[in-house]
Amino acid sequence: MYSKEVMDHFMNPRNVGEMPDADGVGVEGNPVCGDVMKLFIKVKDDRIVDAKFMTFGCGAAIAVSSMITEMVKGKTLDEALQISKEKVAEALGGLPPQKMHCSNLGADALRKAIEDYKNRQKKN
Amino acid sequence: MYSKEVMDHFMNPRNVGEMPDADGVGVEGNPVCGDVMKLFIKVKDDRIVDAKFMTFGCGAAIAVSSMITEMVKGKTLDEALQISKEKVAEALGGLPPQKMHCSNLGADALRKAIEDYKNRQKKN
Amino acid sequence: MECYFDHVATNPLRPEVLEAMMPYLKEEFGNPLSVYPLGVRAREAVEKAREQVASLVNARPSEIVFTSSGAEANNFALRGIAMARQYEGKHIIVTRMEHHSVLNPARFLEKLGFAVTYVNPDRQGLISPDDIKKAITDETILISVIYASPEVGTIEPIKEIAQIARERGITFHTDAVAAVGNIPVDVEDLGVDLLSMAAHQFYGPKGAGALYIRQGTRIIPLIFGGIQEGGRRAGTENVPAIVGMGRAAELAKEELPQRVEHVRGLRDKLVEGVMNKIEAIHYTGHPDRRLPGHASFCVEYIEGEAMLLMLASKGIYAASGSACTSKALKASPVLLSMGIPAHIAHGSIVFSFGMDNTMEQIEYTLEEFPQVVRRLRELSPFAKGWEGVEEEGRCTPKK
Amino acid sequence: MECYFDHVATNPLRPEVLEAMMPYLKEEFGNPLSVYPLGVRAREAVEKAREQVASLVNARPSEIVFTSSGAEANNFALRGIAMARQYEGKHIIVTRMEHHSVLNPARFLEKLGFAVTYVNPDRQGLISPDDIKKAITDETILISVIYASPEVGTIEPIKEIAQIARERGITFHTDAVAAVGNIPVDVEDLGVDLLSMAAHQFYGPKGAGALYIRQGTRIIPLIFGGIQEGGRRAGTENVPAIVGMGRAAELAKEELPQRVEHVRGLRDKLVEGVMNKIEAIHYTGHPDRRLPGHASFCVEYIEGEAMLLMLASKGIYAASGSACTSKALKASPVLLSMGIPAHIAHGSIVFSFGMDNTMEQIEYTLEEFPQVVRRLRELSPFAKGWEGVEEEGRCTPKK
Ligand SMILES: Cc1ncc(COP(=O)(O)O)c(C=O)c1O
Ligand SMILES: Cc1ncc(COP(=O)(O)O)c(C=O)c1O
Repeated sequence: MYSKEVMDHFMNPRNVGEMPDADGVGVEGNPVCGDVMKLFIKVKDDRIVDAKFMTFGCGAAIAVSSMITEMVKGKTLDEALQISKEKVAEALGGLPPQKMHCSNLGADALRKAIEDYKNRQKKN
Repeated sequence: MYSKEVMDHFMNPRNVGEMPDADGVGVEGNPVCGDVMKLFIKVKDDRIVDAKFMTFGCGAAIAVSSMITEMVKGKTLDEALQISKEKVAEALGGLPPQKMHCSNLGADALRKAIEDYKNRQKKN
Repeated sequence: MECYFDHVATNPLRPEVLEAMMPYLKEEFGNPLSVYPLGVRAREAVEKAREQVASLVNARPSEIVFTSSGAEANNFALRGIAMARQYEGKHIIVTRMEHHSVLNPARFLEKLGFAVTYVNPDRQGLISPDDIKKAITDETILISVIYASPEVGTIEPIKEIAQIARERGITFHTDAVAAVGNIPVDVEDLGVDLLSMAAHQFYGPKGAGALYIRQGTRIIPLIFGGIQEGGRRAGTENVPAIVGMGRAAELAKEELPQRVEHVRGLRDKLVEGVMNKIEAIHYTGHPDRRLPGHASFCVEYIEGEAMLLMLASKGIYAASGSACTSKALKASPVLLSMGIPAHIAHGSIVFSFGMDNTMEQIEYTLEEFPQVVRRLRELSPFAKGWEGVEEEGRCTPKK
Repeated sequence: MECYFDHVATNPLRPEVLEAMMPYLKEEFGNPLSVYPLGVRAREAVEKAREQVASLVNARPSEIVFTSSGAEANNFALRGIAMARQYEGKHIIVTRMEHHSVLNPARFLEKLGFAVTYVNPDRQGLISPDDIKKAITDETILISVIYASPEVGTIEPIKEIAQIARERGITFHTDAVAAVGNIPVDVEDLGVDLLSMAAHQFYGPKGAGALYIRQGTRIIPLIFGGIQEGGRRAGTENVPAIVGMGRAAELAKEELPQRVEHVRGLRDKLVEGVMNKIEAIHYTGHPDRRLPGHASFCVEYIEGEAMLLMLASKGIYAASGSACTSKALKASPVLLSMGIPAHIAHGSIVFSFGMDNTMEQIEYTLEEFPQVVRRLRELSPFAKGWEGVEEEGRCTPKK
């Protein structure tokens, strides 16, 4: 069902954990629906230098979270905003059709985290 | 499906043939329905001394015809009239339910042959 | 000598097919819905089989829904389309050549308020596209025509009728159970919307059939429940049987030309011999437009079941459409609808050939069959003719 | 270590069962309708299997109709009784514990104009006979209640409910697919009118199910056609699968007490260990009135499919009613109807045991499962509690 990449990111997820000093946090999903992704980013000079996640969800949701934290690291915010659900799925060697929404969740959490970062910047 | 006795009487039918000098002939059935039995009897002193048949029909119809010609031989007319469809079926070691009508056909042809004999007697 | 000449009834499993099934009867017993590898492998096996079956009839895999039999596929097609299109109209056209598993759902739909037209064949079992056209009304939503008759072998003009249906926006189904795997069948070339098949008709297992459903055709399920078969047919998949159907389809596709040639040779030899050696016999169905391995006759003055039994005692296994071989005790409605009188229809006998048959078996049969006919005619009160038979006689119910 | 703990999904074939099937997959390939010996032997094999299946549930052989699956049996029961009794009334009662293959035919019948009442279970999955009684109207023609739940194991008070139905002249059906072969089931003692079963639930083959239909119960077929199964279910019989179901039924009858004892021992050990070793976990279903080989839990803060995958990587194969394991992406309606909040229902996991399982497998699982839970909780944003979760939150459709 799942590709090798999905299983690898699920079994050995990268960048797990809270990030107390995050510059931006995005939460997407709803536990009533079965998936919640919490994405933390650290930003320096408009570039994401670190990312972490905590996820409640299925294997695909966890793999997507892990993959997207890897993908964003080192990217500028603008580059990161280009990451679509298709790109995440592609990086994972594909997802079963009914699991595509999981990669959307990942992309949305990332967008929220960047937004959060930008909002915080404005306030300062 | 069929008992050994049925198959024996079907494969080696007894008393097959026309009987030009029959004392009574009974025909039962209709070729449109798939069975016709023609039963010939020879009668002496109110006793059936010989019987023959010609049958158009299935294996059961042929076996029933053969069996009933065997059963009547040596019987008085009154005894022969006691032969019911159940007795024919029983003598054949049983018949599948949907084939029971075949033994009815046999009993009816016999009754008609006896009636024919009696009618001829009356006329003489 | 043993001669199995009843390939329209069912076929032996090909050893290659059983071999493909065996893992799924043993260690690969997973449920295709399960997420762990045992289930995933079962799912993959089912999807591979779907591709193989699709390929046999030139369909897309997503257009194949597995069923448990040809009869289920036919019921699914008729009831499913009737339910899906009932608000557009309530008229259905079928033919009198159909199998019970088309006719009886049609009768059931009549009880639900649908009108059904039953189109008659000609004397050779052919349905005329013109007669179909004439039967169409503004209410017609579905036409179902059998592809090839298991009783008389006739192959119907499906492509022409599908064309007529398509022009009028009517869904077209064909029961191709007796055809698929035995002659080339191509859903794209035919232009049909639905097509039924059964694995046991082409050396696949019993318990596996399929309905081809052209993409975009709306249909209501016959078996509701889980999400198997894309929500169109519920129930835990019969994985071994489905895998077997796939392998059997693959073999059929590879071997089709040889199969056709082999059984046609046997059939032609039998027909020639039988027609020469036996008097008062009719070759039923169409002489050319027919299944290549199919020879059907009506033998006058004797009855079919008796022939079957006596042939069986010689090791020759055939079929008949006589009343006595049907539990309903009625002569084959197909033969009657072709205009064959009932008393002659009772002498029906059908030989159908397969890959396991040989020319020696045909020669043996050409020795034995005429003797069987002779022996039964010796018992028959009609051996000299049908004297006193009114063709229109009616049968009183027999109890 | 490999541990197959998903016996509610499907079961391996017993070697004895496969052995009984083999002749019918090879030389005994006849069609049971054929009159020659090959066909007669197939017919006899089917009738023997019918006796074996009847005996397992204390029915008469003539009361058993073979189907292709449990789902088909359920559809046949619901649609067949609804069609047969529609002129007496158009109200049907089912429960929210039912399998999709009962619920979805019920929904279809709603579209045809029937009214359906869905009775809720209590927190332990039990249906109250009183609630059924209250749902009855003068229009009620059919009540269908699942015998035992594959999701939470709860065994329903079928006998009491059947009694209520009988007193009111209402036909009563039970879906006993998860029960037959796993616990004693006796149609006479229960007093049910119809009962569904599936062979693959008791080490028989996929592709064989049966519907028990009490003598005298009028029902309309689901699959119309020929005279197979006494005219109640058409289609060439899946002889090997039916023979396998018969043999599996025979074995089940012989071994039932040992089977129950074996799986109950395993189950009790697992439940005790799991409840001791894992925090924030709920044992779902009824603690006592449940299938002996069935243990179901909701593990808080993590999701079922993720558990399944991680367990599968350890060779442990289980099931879940979480949204992510269903293609519909909805949490199990059964768990929700029992009053379990959706976010907790997503942590559903079900272990179901069979004869192939051992105490060593349980011990292994008691090592591995708590670690899986721990690892997933390390990833979970809720590991410290469900902060901010509104129980009544609604899921927006996910595309
Ligand atoms: C209670 C219940 N009913 C019905 C079914 C459907 O049976 P099948 O999968 O044989 O169609 C199942 C499936 O396991 C079941 O557990
Ligand atoms: C033309 C035709 N349709 C339908 C069927 C029914 O198929 P099955 O026996 O697989 O249910 C048959 C049976 O052989 C058939 O010949």
